[in-house]
Amino acid sequence: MAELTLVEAINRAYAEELRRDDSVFLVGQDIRGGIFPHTMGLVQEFGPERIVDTPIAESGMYGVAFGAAQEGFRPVVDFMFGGFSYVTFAEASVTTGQYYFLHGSQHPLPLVITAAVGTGMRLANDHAMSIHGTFAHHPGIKVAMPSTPYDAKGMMKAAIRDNNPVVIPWHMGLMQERGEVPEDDYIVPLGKAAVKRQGSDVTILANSVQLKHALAVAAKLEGEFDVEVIDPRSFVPFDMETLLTSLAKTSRLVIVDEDWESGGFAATVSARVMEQGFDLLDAPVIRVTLPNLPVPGGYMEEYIAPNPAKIEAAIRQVCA
Amino acid sequence: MAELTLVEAINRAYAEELRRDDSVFLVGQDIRGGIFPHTMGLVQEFGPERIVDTPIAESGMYGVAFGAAQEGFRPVVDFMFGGFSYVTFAEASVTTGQYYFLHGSQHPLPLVITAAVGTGMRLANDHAMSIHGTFAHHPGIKVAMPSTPYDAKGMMKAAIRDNNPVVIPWHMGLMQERGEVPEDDYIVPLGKAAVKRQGSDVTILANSVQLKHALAVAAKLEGEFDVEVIDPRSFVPFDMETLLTSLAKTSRLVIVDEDWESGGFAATVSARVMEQGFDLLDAPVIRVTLPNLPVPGGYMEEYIAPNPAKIEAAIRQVCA
Amino acid sequence: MNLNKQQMRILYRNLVRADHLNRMMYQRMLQGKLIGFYHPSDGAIAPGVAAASFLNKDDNLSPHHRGHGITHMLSKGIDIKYYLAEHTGKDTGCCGGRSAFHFSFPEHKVYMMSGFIGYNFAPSVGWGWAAKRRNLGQVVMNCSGDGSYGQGRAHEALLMATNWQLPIIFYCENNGMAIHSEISEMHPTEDVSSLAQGYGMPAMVIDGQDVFACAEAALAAIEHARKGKGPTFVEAKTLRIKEHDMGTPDLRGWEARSEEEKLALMQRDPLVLATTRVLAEGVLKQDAIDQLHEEASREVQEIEDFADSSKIARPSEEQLLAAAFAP
Amino acid sequence: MNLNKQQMRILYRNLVRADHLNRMMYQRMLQGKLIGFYHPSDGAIAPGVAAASFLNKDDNLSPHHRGHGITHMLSKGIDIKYYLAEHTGKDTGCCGGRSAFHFSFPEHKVYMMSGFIGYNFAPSVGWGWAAKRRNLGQVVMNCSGDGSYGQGRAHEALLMATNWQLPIIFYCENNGMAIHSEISEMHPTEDVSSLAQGYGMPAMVIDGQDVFACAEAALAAIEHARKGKGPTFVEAKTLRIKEHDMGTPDLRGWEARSEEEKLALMQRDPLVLATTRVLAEGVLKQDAIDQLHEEASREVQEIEDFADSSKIARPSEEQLLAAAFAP
Ligand SMILES: Cc1ncc(C[n+]2csc(CCOP(=O)(O)OP(=O)(O)O)c2C)c(N)n1
Ligand SMILES: Cc1ncc(C[n+]2csc(CCOP(=O)(O)OP(=O)(O)O)c2C)c(N)n1
Ligand SMILES: [Mg+2]
Ligand SMILES: [Mg+2]
Repeated sequence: MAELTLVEAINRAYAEELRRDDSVFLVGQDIRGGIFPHTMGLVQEFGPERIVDTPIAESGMYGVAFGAAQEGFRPVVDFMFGGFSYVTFAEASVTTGQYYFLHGSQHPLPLVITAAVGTGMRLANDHAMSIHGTFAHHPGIKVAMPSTPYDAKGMMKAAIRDNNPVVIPWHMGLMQERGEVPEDDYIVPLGKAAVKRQGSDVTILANSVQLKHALAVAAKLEGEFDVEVIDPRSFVPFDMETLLTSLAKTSRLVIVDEDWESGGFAATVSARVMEQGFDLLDAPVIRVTLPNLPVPGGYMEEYIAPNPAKIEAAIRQVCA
Repeated sequence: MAELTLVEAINRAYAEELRRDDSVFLVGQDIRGGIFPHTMGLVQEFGPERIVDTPIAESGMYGVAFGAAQEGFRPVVDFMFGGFSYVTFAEASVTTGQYYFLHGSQHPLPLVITAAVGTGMRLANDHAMSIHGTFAHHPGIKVAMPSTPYDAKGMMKAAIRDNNPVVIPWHMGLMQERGEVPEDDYIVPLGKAAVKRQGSDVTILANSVQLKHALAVAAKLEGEFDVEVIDPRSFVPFDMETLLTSLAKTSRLVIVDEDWESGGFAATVSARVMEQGFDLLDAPVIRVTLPNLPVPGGYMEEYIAPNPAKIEAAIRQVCA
Repeated sequence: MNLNKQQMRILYRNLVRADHLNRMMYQRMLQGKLIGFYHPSDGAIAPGVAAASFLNKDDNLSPHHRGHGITHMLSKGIDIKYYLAEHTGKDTGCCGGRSAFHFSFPEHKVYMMSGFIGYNFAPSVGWGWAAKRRNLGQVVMNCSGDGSYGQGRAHEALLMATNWQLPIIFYCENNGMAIHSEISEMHPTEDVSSLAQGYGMPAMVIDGQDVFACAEAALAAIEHARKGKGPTFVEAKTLRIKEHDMGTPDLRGWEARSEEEKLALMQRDPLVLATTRVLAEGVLKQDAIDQLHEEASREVQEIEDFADSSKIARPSEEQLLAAAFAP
Repeated sequence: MNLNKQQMRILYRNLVRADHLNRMMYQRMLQGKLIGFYHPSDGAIAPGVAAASFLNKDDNLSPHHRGHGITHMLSKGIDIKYYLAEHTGKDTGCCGGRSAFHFSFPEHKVYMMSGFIGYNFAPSVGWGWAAKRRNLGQVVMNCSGDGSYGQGRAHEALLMATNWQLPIIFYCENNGMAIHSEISEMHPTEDVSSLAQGYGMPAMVIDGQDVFACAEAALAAIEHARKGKGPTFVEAKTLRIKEHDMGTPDLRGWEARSEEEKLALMQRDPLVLATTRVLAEGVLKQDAIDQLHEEASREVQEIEDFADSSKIARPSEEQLLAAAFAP
């Protein structure tokens, strides 16, 4: 089993799926040469017919994926930075989400939307915003996000094989994150959360970079609080069962999410826990999110992003 | 005081503001002739220089408003149907939301985004989707929605005079709703909720068409339950104080919102009540929203939209 | 490219059918027997008939929204009864009664409609990309109005289609109007197809009232595309005789269009013009024409009967939720 | 339009300044003294200097993203020290250290940058609309790269600018590349400005290495716009000598660009060409040129000192939240 970075793991998923299924292809801007290393070496093996670069025309680029998916191909469309998906948002959210269901659930739309997201590069809002919450707001689209190289490979493969549009953002802060990645053909099913750490005092639901923070805080608080850490992995569909099972044990929940407080995924989970798990709770669910500000760049993103200190404070508050 | 329909009230707001301030103008598609009656007669009084029709080019059309606002004008940009704002969503949400704050809070962007939204016309998802929740997810933009002709006039005037981007969707189901509208120059301040009915057993937070439903249900249940009904009116900023004051009395909350369950405004409010009003609650907050399905057209939208029966059921559940 | 008589008869027949179906839709809307809205195609049925009558089943078609694509779909061999059932909310509808005016006939490669004007351009690039990669001679017939070329999406598609020499026909049904807006205010040159020059894409401008001229152009563009020679822009100058959308006033800018103006337009009704020609050239005799009308009436009747005798779709919310994602 | 010597000196001076500032930015990025990324403008500074040196203060300018608009902004009279401070996260930055590479100098009518390539087109329509309505002779200088014309937004702006005859200059700085992509693959004709034909918009293609040729074209287009004669497309063919973005490999498609290729490009460095010309035409003597370089070094030093001696912006979350909306 190899130690790979998260982007190398995505690269393996691409290469294996491209080899396995001729209908799989990648489309984006400068993905042949690469901006991020996750497409490195693919054009050499699969050629420019299957690793497709387009002009800077997000609608047209997305149209290649969308139209080809209707034609039975299995495209992965790479928006480079997540915010760029907004340039063709009518298509990427509304037209995509409604295609299958509104037209009578007769014809699938198997495509994957991917992009780099997140704070940490100091690039500010348009280059740093999250997209998982926004896509999760729009029905008909699955949304999941890897936190480890293992999950990155298995989740991307699951997404490529899924018969629905699936959005898989990956966080730039995990680009060089290393982890064991089997060479086999495995998938990480969309819709299954992972309990990353068992605990009995409080549950933390955290994903991606924030999962790292949550695990670090949990380790730090060992002895003081027994913290259970869950990675939702998938936002749509969301594994409510795993969360409620955990809450039955801990009765306390902190949700950490690198998205805005207003309308983010953390709000959805909190509201669902309110409805489905109220009686399990010994304290109100607390969210650690981005405040409702366009993500500033420079040093300032550090002042507002969720971080270990804020997570620790939330744990102390919910356990008080 | 005249009895006007909601669209007539908007029309009055436009006419009065256009008369008052030469920097105010309207831009959209076919608003001179009109698709909906809210712009009727304006071109005759103010001319095509201030009632501006553009080609079917939402980005360019929005650019007229955005660029002119930077130049000191006060545009109202009309997307016709709310879903069409997604055609230029990178601009309407990200670039708009980040303009003032990210660039150092030095130069305001006074513009109003408006559009017709909502179920009831049987037109399906792309013509029926709500937009208030999505805009409320993106920081730097105010969002409010009128429920009465009175509010429509005053809210639109407040939005036009505000120095920030403000989104004012209006629900097609209220197009012909009549109500008293004073001829004076009044505004309805953005950020203030309205208690539409006093009650002590349960609070319903509902807006637009759903406010009508909520009031009807409250009247129907009179004697059985004493229902307080609050119209949030404004989603960003949101008047949490009025809501918490009500909950201190009723201890029970039903949120009705014609947006999707996942990521909608109802989720945000529920999560905030969880954090700020947990101890006030005698029962979990229940949401009555659209299920996570692209809004179907035809008769089917009736099967899934919030309605009086669902609101009543939620009240019974939360009061059980 | 000269049409033979057989081709002319096909076109004429589809024109008659399109005319009857448009009248039926208009009537039903007036009678409240149609869901949502209807954008009548009076005066504008020739381009769609011509664009779609000679496509192969595996060619992609994106119908123009006017007349809700019925003209185009019937000409491609699609049975409209499933669309009328859809448009009346019935469970026999092509989308199970869920979609209102939207449609989908994937087996005919008419995948979808979206309510966004200009939505057709980007998927057409994808269909064209797929056709080129498969290299089986499939073409993409991309039909939309003059107004739709305002959208930036049109540019992106013209650009990418030319870059990659995709087999796409940009078939512009230019009725000189978009809702109330006149093209003279909304486009700076005489022809929308002037845009094609910017990309070095071949273009033709034709009389959109003449179904045979339209078909000659369409066939030439289709052949060009099938041979791998890339995209073509075809601009059919057509008319809008009625209001944009039933219930919306019929304005030019913000003034009512005059009745005289509309009467004058009717003189150039494509069916009137085609009838004169088929009779003059001996393609069809009057009794054959009468028979086509009778058949079309019967077809309309069958379509309406099917829709009217079908049940309103009444799935539960649970059933709908279970259908949200593909297995 | 012939330039006078005074104009040539202004251009030359700004070219020297742009060159020094670009080197400074490159150096700082290497040294880790710059936040985010930097897209070096080596070989490509002439078009921006020419576009912006003769604008009035109340003309709108949208700088090209390459070199992060520094070339354009300094030529319009903007003091770059506030931008460097911004780009280093300092509280003296033009946006209070919040924006990373974004900028805003509203008093100079350089309102913004967005990270979306093509973002400039739609606001330019708005600025042009405002200028036309005010009728004070203001113009809009809309600078962006060849790649940006892939965006549908470009089409919408070209269309609306021509429809309304807005005073906008579409100033395309065509370096033949977008990240790793060659224009020959991404645009179907020889010139990006062929697009202008589709709208009947006048266009010029000029040597983007020749700052004087660029300025003649810019001045002609500016005058045209000021007189109310509408938009012009100006295409300056320029070069990208270095990598797209520091840290990204310098590829053509997916192969490394050769060093010989880049050495050859350097022969056409705009400052080298301009120096030969000003000396040959007696516009400037060598000692005056030396002095300009000294001044530019000093300017760079001052800019860096300002940024380096400023404090890192450290507002609290509460302070930031209080600044989210305009009063
Ligand atoms: C994105 C978007 N913007 C606006 C509309 C509203 N709209 C519906 S039809 C139409 C006019 C279309 O004009 P054209 O393409 O010329 O077709 P025509 O109706 O004239 O046949 C408009 C503006 C829409 N449906 N979608
Ligand atoms: C909407 C969007 N898509 C893609 C990008 C990524 N990107 C940044 S610069 C660039 C190339 C721009 O090319 P061009 O306009 O020719 O300018 P150049 O860099 O060559 O000077 C791209 C694709 C982006 N920033 N925004
Ligand atoms: Mg038209
Ligand atoms: Mg370039």
